[in-house]
Amino acid sequence: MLYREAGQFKTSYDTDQSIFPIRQDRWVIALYMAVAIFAVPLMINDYWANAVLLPLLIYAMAALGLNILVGYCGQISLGTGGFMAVGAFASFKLTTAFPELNLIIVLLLSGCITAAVGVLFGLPSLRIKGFYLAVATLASQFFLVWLFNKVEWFYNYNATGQITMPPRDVFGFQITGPEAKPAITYLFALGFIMIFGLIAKNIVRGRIGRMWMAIRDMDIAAELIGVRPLMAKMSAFAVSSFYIGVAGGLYFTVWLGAAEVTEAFDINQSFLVLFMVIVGGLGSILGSFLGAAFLVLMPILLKNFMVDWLGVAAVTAKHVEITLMGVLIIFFLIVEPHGFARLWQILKEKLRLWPFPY
Amino acid sequence: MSDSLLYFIEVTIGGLLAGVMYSLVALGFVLIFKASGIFNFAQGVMALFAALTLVGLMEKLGVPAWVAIIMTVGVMILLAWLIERMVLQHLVNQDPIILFMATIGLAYVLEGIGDLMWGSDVKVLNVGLPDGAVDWLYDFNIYVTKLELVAAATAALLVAVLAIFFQKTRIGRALRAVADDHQAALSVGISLRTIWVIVWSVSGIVALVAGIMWGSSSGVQFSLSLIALKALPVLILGGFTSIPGAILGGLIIGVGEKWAEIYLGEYIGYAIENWFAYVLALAFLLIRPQGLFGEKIIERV
Amino acid sequence: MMFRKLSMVIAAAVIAAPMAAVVAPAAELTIPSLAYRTGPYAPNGIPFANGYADYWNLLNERDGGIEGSKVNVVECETAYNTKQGVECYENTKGEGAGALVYQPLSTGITYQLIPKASSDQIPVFSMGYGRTSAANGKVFDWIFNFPATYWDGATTIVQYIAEQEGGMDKLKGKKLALVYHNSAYGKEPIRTLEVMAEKYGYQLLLLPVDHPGQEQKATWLQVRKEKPDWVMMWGWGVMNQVAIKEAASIRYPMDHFIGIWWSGSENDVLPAGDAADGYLAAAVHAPGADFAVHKDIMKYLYDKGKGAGEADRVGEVLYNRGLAAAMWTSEAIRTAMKIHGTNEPTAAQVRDGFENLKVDEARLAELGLKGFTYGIEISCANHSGPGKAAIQQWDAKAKQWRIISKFYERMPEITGPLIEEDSAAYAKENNITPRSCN
Amino acid sequence: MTQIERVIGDTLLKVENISLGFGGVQALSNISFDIKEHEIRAIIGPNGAGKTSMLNVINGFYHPQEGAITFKGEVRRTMRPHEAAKQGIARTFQNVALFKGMSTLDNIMTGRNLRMSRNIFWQMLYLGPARREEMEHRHRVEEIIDFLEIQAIRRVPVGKLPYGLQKRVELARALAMEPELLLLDEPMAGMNVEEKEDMCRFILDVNEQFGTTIALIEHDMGVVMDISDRVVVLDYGRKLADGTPDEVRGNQDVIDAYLGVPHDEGEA
Repeated sequence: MLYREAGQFKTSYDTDQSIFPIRQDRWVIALYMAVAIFAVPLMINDYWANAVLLPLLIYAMAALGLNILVGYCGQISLGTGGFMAVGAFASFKLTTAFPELNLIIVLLLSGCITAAVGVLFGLPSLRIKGFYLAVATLASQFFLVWLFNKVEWFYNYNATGQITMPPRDVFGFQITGPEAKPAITYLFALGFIMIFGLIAKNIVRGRIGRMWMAIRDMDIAAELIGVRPLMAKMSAFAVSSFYIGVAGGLYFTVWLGAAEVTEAFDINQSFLVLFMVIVGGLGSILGSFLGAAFLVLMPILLKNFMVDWLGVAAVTAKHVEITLMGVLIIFFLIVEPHGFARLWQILKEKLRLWPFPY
Repeated sequence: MSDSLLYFIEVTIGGLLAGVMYSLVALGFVLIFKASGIFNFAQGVMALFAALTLVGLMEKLGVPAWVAIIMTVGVMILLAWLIERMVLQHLVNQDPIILFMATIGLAYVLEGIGDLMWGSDVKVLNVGLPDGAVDWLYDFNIYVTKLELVAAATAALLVAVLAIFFQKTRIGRALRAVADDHQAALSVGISLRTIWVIVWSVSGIVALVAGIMWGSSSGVQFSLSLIALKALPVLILGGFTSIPGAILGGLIIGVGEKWAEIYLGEYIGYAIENWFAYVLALAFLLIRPQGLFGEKIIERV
Repeated sequence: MMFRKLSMVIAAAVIAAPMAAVVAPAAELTIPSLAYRTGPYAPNGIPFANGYADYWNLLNERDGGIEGSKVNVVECETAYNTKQGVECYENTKGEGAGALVYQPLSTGITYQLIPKASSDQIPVFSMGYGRTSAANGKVFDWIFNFPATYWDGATTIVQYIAEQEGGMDKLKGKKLALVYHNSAYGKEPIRTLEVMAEKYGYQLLLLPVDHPGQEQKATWLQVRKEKPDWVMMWGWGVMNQVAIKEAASIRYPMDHFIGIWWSGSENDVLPAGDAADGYLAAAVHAPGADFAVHKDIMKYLYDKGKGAGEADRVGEVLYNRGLAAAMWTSEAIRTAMKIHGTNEPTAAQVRDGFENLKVDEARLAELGLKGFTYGIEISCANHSGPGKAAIQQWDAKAKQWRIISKFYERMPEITGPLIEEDSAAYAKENNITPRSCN
Repeated sequence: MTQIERVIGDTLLKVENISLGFGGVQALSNISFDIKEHEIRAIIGPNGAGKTSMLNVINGFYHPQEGAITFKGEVRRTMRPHEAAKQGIARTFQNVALFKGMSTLDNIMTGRNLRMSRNIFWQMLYLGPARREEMEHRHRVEEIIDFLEIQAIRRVPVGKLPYGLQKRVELARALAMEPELLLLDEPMAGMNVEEKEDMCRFILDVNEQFGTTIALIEHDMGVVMDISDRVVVLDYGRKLADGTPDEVRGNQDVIDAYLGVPHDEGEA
């Protein structure tokens, strides 16, 4: 009986439209946040930061961005890797050109630059639909990677095209470079993802979010009631790319610290983020997080389990891991095609009725 | 004939033949998409899997190539059946993107199993296909490899066979019916599931052919699965649902990217063919959103 | 149910991570091996990893470890992927008494580890790959890339070419093409080759090939058009095999086609069959399994079924490369033990071992590797050793590589300034003050 | 809601000599008629007569080859659908075109889209103007929800609703735009008698209370004759007749068109 909204009356549309209308939800979320902010930094170490939590947060950010485009606006994109590269190289150029510039500003600017690029590459979506668009977006993926690999200006004319993030600190805390403390980098990334997660939620529950979903569900009808496809699609591309750009920036500056465009932003990156969005749940903010969690944690988990517990040889473990990932993806698609987010909802519905089935 | 012209011809032929190799992969995509509306991302891995199995059988059992090929065909058919059983039948009437996702999962599984079974060493595939430049052409100072000609011939044969299969046989007609609409197919009295098994088998066999061609030229190893990326621009250029589109698209992409690499490369830098293929296809789509031979989309309310 | 799954995942991960740091018995030397036996570059990764593992195991089986300390080789699969490389590094660095040295075996991962390992004070031994300017020990205290760098490789190849042409002065007006993997790795030699082009007046033609490089039609049509006198290759993975095949079928003279040491293994030439006969590649060590140490490996490992790979592949080029890496690393550890008088050196002490490493022909002979490679001596300032390399040739009939030239000396006048420049830039970017070595 | 005294005003929309063809097929040939303010104007005709095409032309989804359309004194031949919407033309569809993934409430809120203006930066924060705007529009939407008696299904994804209700939600979405001209494409198709009665009531109420001008396509002659002020009859893309229900009922061509063989009345 614990999980009920019974007796929680909405006295205004305002409260009715709040993000978590049900009190228990608010408590749970608050609890999670408290743990994430206060507990985790105390127990975190290099392994947890660099191998688990930073990837998790940063991919969640990217998935969030892609979900806005694919899940809310219905435009499939396989250009994520390329757009992350834009964010990464933008932040590299900015921070090396203006060493004094605050890293937060650098990342936000990188996001804006990526948004502009995203809009540019999003233009075809006005004419091309579905998988045709999906494949077409690969053009941006391949072109951008080629560009950053080709034009030496992007990597400051160094010998090989590898970019390395110089140490930077924000408000006296070192964020990037090898000396940065795991707890600090983690909190930095966490701050970004929490703020932008909230912002995303606000956008999708308002007018613009409805515009996107209208285009997604039935573009013709949407246009007939006054939604301009141009505006809707381009804004979706812009916002989505902004998120992906910031994610790309964090990916390079805070997590990897050094990157080579042909390898760190290759096409697998685009697919990986798309998996996260679909497995997590299209058109769901929560889903973006769950999807990222699944695809980041699961392989590490399987690996550690097989190698350290079962003592399987690293290589066999890898092969099995690949196979199992495939099996799990298919399994979850069969169990619930609408992703983890929907499973979570169903669970809540059940909880609401528990212990009485009716 | 002036050298530059001769060279131009050489580049063009080279492009056409490279295009044929892409078409071989694209065909598999088209077959499945046409019959079931599934964008089968696993096509590339299927080619790898088929080639791996073929090599494995030849090495482990020491059987002659043609026997191994027949056995591999059997394996691919079995695979198709399993896929229908374990994946597709649970996902009927789901959004295309969900099925797309499922095929990606499938790609993982096949890759993992392939590695587990046969290991990830590079394997030399030799089913007795000729190799090296064609001599009499080479004397004209035109460079074409025998393997490419074989591939072209095979592709032509494949398309002919498929055409006959689709036009003449009862199953083939049924498949076309499904392509148009599923209800119709059911009314013809063939279960959708049988049809899916068939179409996946067929594209599995196409994947085997592609695997043999690519495998003979570069050895059989993981990278083989990445040829799928070469086929995607062909796919959107030719239209997801058109077999002639896949062939013609392949030729256009092949020639286009080779011309770009050699004549444009000098000015904007080399290694552009990868993205150029996509840009070419994209530019084309902007003019014809449904691809070369794709069905026209008529919007109604 | 979703929630339970997720929490399970997290919970398990919580347990798994500490588990990763398996507690090892004392007097054990932890040597992580960042191998890749999967993914697009597996064919190259496997033999190297086998050679690396076999040599360590041999030390354990035959000598009971190094000076009595058993070696614990922790293999971690990176699939040649930087992100997994980072995971492997973080996962293994705390292993046992702490990882002693890393062999990243990937340019990308090396660049990752340069700052990380430096701050964790763990030496990185990127043997003949990674960041060339790490040769400057003043800036890169913790990074070692002996016996030779890519830039030495480039000078070696050009020297060989000059020799065939009849002297450095004969290079003038010649046309040299570089077919390279379009990535940081492939770009490495370009500057060196450009500087030399300036100096010796040959013409340089750059032909990038994108990953993975299965389809190089355009590249080789270029070669047909430009008709370069020599073709050099910085390739990796399937790219090598396809390039050699293509070169063969356009009937480019194989003995004018020279790869770097990562483009000269059995995997690369076998698919091309007889056509590959005569293909050349740079080498820092001899191929083949007829050294004393290989006999021991057979005796102590493969005959007992403890070999890492298949017996018939022992002695392949990349296998021997892994073996060489392990050999030099073990010698560095030995040196560290001598210097600090302990049989459980720390990573920092192993670094000292590297900086005072001296393996001359005599020592090689003792190790059962007489004539396997040349003697090296590492110092605080010079982390890249003597930088010598030879040229080896493929004999398709006998299916084996043969070294056909002397070991060419490096050309400091060419590479020195470049190394200074690049390492200085790195030092400036990451505000490192170069230490003084004396 | 303010009660508007319902008096037929002067011409709101005028279509003149509209011709529309797809390839060989001539969907509309030389059609002219007008719609006056506050009236309920029915467009009838057998299937394939070009009724829906007519609506599509009016709200800019199809672009006629010839002819002119005058709306609120403005003459034009073609415009983009969203421009038509901006000018105050709303529309429902023959086979429901709702946003299946969204809840009833969101569907109707989408109808307010044109009247909402707060930019994305306010929305990111979801406070200040954006929030206030959201609230006041929510109020209007709730009024419409009450008006159409669909309070119960506010939060239900419309995909899950029965057909009749979907039609009602679609009407709600159109009303949310507060249009001057409301185009209804077979609002009662596939409904049972009670649902039809409800829908008729709603249409009349809309027309009276909001003073909205309505043009509707309907097959059910009874309904048409009851509620519409004037009727225009199309057949094979031509105009057969135009006038009050009684005039039309008496028109010989119309009788032929309906009783004449190829098509028969009532089929939806």
